[in-house]
Amino acid sequence: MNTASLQFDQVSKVFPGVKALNGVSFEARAGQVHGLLGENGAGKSTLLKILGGQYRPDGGRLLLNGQACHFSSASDAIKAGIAVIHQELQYVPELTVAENVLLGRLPQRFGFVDKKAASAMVAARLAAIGVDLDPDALMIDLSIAQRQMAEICKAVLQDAQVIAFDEPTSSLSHRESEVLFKLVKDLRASGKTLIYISHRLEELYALCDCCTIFRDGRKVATHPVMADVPRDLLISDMVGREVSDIYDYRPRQLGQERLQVRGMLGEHLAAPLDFAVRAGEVLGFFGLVGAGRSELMRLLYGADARSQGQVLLDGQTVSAKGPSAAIEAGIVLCPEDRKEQGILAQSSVAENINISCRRHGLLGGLFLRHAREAALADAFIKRLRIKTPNREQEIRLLSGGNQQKVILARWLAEPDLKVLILDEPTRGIDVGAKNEIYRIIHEVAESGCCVIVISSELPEVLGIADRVIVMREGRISGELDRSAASETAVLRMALPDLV
Amino acid sequence: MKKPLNRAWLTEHSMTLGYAVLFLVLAVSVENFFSAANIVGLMLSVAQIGMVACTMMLCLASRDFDLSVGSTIAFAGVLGAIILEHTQSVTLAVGGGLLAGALIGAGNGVLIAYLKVNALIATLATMLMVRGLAFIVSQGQAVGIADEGFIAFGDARILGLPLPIWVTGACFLVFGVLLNHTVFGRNTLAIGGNPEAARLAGVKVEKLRVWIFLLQGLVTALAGLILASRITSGQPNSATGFELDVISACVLGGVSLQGGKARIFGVLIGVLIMGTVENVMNLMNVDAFYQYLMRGLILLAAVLLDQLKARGSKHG
Amino acid sequence: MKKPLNRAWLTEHSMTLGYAVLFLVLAVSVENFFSAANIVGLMLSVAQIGMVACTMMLCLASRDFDLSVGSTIAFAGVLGAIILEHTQSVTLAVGGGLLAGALIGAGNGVLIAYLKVNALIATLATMLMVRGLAFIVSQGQAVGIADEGFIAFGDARILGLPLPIWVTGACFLVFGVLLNHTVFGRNTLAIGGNPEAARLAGVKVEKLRVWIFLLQGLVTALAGLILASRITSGQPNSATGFELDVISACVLGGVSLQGGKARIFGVLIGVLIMGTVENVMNLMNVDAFYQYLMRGLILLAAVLLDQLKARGSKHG
Amino acid sequence: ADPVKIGFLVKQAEEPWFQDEWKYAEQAAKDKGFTLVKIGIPNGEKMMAAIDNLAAQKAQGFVICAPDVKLGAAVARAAKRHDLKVISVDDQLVDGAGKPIAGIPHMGISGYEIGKQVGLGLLEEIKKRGWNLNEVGALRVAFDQLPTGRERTMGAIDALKAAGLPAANVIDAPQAKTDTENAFNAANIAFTKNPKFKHWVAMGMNDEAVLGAVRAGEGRGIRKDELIAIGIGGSQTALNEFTKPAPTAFFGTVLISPKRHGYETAANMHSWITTNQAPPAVTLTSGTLMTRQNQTELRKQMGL
Ligand SMILES: Nc1ncnc2c1ncn2[C@@H]1O[C@H](COP(=O)(O)OP(=O)(O)OP(=O)(O)O)[C@@H](O)[C@H]1O
Ligand SMILES: Nc1ncnc2c1ncn2[C@@H]1O[C@H](COP(=O)(O)OP(=O)(O)OP(=O)(O)O)[C@@H](O)[C@H]1O
Ligand SMILES: O[C@@H]1[C@@H](O)[C@@H](O)CO[C@H]1O
Ligand SMILES: [Mg+2]
Ligand SMILES: [Mg+2]
Repeated sequence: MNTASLQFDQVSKVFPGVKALNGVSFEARAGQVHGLLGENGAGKSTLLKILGGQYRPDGGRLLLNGQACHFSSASDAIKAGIAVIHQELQYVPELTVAENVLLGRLPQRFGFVDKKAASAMVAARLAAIGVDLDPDALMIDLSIAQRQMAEICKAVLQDAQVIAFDEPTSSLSHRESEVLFKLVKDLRASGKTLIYISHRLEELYALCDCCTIFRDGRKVATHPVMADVPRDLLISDMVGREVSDIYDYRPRQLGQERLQVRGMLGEHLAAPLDFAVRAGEVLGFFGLVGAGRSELMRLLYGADARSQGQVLLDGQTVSAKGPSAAIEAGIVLCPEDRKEQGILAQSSVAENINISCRRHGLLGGLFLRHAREAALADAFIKRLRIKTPNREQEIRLLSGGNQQKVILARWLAEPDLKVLILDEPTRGIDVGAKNEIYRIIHEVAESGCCVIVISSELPEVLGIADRVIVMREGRISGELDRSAASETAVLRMALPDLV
Repeated sequence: MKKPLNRAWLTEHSMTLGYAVLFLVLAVSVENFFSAANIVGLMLSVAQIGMVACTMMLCLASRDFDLSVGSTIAFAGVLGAIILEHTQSVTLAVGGGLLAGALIGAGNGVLIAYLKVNALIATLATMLMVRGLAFIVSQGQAVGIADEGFIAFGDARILGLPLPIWVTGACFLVFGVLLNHTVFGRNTLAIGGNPEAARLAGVKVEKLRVWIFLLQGLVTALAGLILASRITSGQPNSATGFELDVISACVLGGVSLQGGKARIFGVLIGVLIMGTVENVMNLMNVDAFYQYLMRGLILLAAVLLDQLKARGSKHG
Repeated sequence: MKKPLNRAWLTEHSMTLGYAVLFLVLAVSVENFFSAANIVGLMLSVAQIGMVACTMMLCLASRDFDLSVGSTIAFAGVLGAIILEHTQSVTLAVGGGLLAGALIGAGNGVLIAYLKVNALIATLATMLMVRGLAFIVSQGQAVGIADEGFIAFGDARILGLPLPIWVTGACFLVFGVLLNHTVFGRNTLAIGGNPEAARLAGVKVEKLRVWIFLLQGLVTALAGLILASRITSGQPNSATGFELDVISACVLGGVSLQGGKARIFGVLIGVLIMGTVENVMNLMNVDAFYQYLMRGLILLAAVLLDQLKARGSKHG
Repeated sequence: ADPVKIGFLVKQAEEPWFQDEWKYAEQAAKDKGFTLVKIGIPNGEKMMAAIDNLAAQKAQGFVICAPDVKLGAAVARAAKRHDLKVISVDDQLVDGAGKPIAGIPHMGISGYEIGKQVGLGLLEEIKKRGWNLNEVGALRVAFDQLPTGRERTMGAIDALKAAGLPAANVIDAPQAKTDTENAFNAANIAFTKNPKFKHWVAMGMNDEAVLGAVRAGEGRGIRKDELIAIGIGGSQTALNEFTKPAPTAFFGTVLISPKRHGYETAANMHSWITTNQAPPAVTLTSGTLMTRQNQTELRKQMGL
């Protein structure tokens, strides 16, 4: 058996104001899946970026099969047999799937790219791992999940000894996740060294042989046998406190119907849709990838043009003129694609929080109140436990989960919040933070707002929603009250009819 | 906490410090450089670029681009001069010029924001059309200005400084406040950083863009009128290549062409560097051909300095 | 599967179709337009722009920008002429000109790729410096070319078409193949589309960039030499403003300034549109002042058409 | 007294003509012992900056060829404010109404007159060849965006018309920029459009423009026997054509002397400053037709 192994020895990395990694040591063995866990901002991705040659460590070293290696670029790491699937997908939108997968090593014939061979090669590999994707499709035309699968295929095709996955399932649906799990298991069987980061504990238990837990840039513990670690220990290692019921659901008194959506129809919906939300209600939306949940919410929010439909809030028609009108009426949306639609990447945390709500507190109706904005930002950083050196940090430098919290803060700062729509709010978020977000969701609901949560994680929907609407292929395929909503009931509504 | 702040401060203001050092060196080494007359002359020489750089900064910050400013300067000047010739009314002349500028700007804005035309092509088209208009309305001839009131506009002095310098100063002040202390400015940066995210956060992206271009047109027209008054004529072929000068000054001042980044102080420094280089070369009687070489070298030196420092701070 | 393909095809080639229609309309309505002499003249008039547009396309596709091409044309022409004057060797003259172009390009590339200088500023600086050099080496005077061999370079005809047109055609062919069928081309698109992704996939981003600029310099120098041979002299002040023409042609042809998008066929159409518009206006005796207006309008019309169609296909 | 410092401001420093003017002004500076400050002023804005700059350098006066003659009033005002003496060279400065500005002595040429000389030169050669004016197309490579460019070419056209050239035979070829390539393209189209003419004459605002017409003609088989082209300036561009082994259609150029303009204006300014003796209000120099035959002799005569 292959004994290749990867050792991290006292690895440290410092960013201005942040000690992202602080003397981390552990070893990942061949033929094993080594799980990495930790809160948002604990330093997991930073470690993988060092592994992938993207960053150089400020201290410590990497040993591959006992040999110290120093990567000065990504290509060095690739040459050494390391493949990393990064948390932020790294693809070229205007190139095809095949070209993306083979980027950096396109097959050539007589000096020309052999496109046929490339397509065939990628098609074969995609088929082998069970992914249904056209290798000649442009990346930009794919869904996020499909892009993710292409990225995974890219790493696998590198024929690396070490493959590291950074939250690969965060944007995958159930079915694609299954494909991935099988792939990971096959790779393990073939003796590869695998590193796997995820915030989903079930996944980690199902896949990993052992795990290492991070907190604040330090290693807290390495557990050699994953199956032996009790769940509560994992969570408390990670979060540094006990979390009993992460969904934290408490029954609430529901009020009148506040939000009514009537005959909503847009480009990607199959039929006009109606639904309503009561004051204080948390309404969950479940569906498979592409079911049309995001589209429905974007139409409601005025982000996309509707072909018909109406939104009533407290009996008043809400203008469809665009997000600004919706916000003015008290409807806000946290979009699903954080990087493209959510964050203002180069702006500070404070700026990202204040961008919308600041219009309420202008000096003389014109000038910004800097002190007030700063105080507000600080308050939210504290309340949501956003991990950032200070409020002036550019948001793109925060870890993914913390970025999500900032976007949430942006909307919680709205003084007149009536409807809070969250599209995949806990994607890429650690257990502790998830718990905090659920708490906030309940808080908001308790104050009499409507909360709509779209999620592709079934347990989450079932755990927090008072009522679940299920969508399928651009239609509402069913609706269940909390009491009636079981996994099977919901899935039956979400899956295409089995003919 | 103290140390990194100092370094950040240094990084932030390195260009300013660099310019201050340059200025000192020139003051002691170049004859006649550090005299009231020369400094006033220097400032006057960048007055037009300075004004327009203020709005160009907004435009670049919102990830747009405006090539039409040179033509607008010419057109506003010519138009003002013609109106003045016909009506003898300074108010009408200035009003007409400004209105024309605002319309041109708004036109650019509508093309880019609503009709989604690429900013480079849209403003290139307006650049050509407006230049054509300037030639057409003037029949290709400079239009003389005789009105003393209008000429005073570019000539009068307040506290020893010519009016155009005051106007430029006011522009820097107003647009600095606009950028840093108003929703307008912040939203401008937001749409430059990520237009889609800004829109979802409630920014009226299209409307804002039109306003930015409208302001740009307005300020450019003002610069054109002031130029016309300074040179006592509206010249249809003036200010060619002006757009590149303005954009360079902005980029030199740290405004990113990728949008989302702008500092009014940086732009001021960028403008001053451009003016100083030219001024000094003329003071030192540098041969015209070598001036090209020198200007190129100094541009490079300035950005390389900035670059080195940025890297230093990254690794340090 | 059939229908969307057709529509996609239509979208893809709308510009070409548009140009074909324009061409037909002009052929029947404008006297002298559709004559061998005129078509050859038209093609000759865009030969230089066409050559350089091929490499500019690569440059823009990789999310860069090159303002120095106009100066390089002038410098290569002047240098070639001077070498020829001194050595009487066509080989040395052409070799020297090309070498200079390649060096200028590589210099740009190093500045941008390794020293991380903003492309606008870097190439603006080279534009100034190279123009200065052109003036300096020629002392501001046109350098005459008497060598028949060298002149033939721009004058000789093969199958009735002047050599420069063949060269331009060859450039389109070579760079079309390069873009679409080689690793070089695909990687160029990749670094323009997402430099970080390309780097992580092991593409040598810096090296590639230098090569792109080097090629750009080389082809530009070739264009400069051909121009010099056509006008039988190296003129230091030729091709001013050339860079904007080239970039416009590319953008008109659908090359994105945001990088990652380029189609050689689009560029060809962009170049032809620019040439045709100018040609027809002169054929139709459009007044010089109105030509500005028309050029602007037609640019706008072209992109608006493209825009409308893009939208139509999105909603349809 | 302060050392004498004189500015010499020209609109197009890149043009060979102005390089020559500067060269001869430099000679005057050496001969008379003053400092010469040379600044290029491509537009009104740069012109104002340059005058301010001169004042800051404590110059006492300057010679100027402004980017536009209508900048006269602005020049006069700026000079007065800084107490500088002014002489205009090449192009005479006028006020807003188009009247020459009193108090600014001038030495130069009249664009229109120079153009006329081009026309007369063409006519003489036409007569020599025995062409019928009705069969002659007059190609005007036009850059009307520049008023002096228009004046010059119109001067030539008017001379031809006065001699009987039908107005319909005047063919405009508007160049988009002032370089040879653009002239080439414009002329090429003009030739295409008008196959009916047996003979051609060509003129333009400078030698570079006319050269474009000559090359375009060659490309279409219209060579020196069917085309007479006369440029303006007598620059290296023209001389290059004359030194070619075989004559081309580039028949001649109206040579104007940068030497007189450069040297004399600078010297005049010097004596104005030192002896307070103002030069004559207007001195007009004339151009001379330079051809392949008389080039050496003529240039020697002019001290070039
Ligand atoms: N380029 C950078 N500059 C400054 N700080 C950074 C940079 N990259 C990461 N950080 C900071 O380093 C810390 C570790 O980040 P990292 O992305 O490794 O966390 P993570 O464990 O992957 O979190 P998540 O689960 O949210 O993805 C965070 O505080 C983050 O804000
Ligand atoms: N910009 C777009 N261009 C083309 N098709 C789109 C676009 N946006 C959405 N769609 C399509 O519209 C349908 C609905 O997508 P939507 O994103 O609303 O689904 P969803 O239920 O939110 O699923 P997901 O988990 O993918 O977010 C899908 O078939 C999707 O492919
Ligand atoms: O611009 C011209 C210059 O070219 C020379 O001919 C002298 O006169 C000037 O007006
Ligand atoms: Mg991470
Ligand atoms: Mg969705």
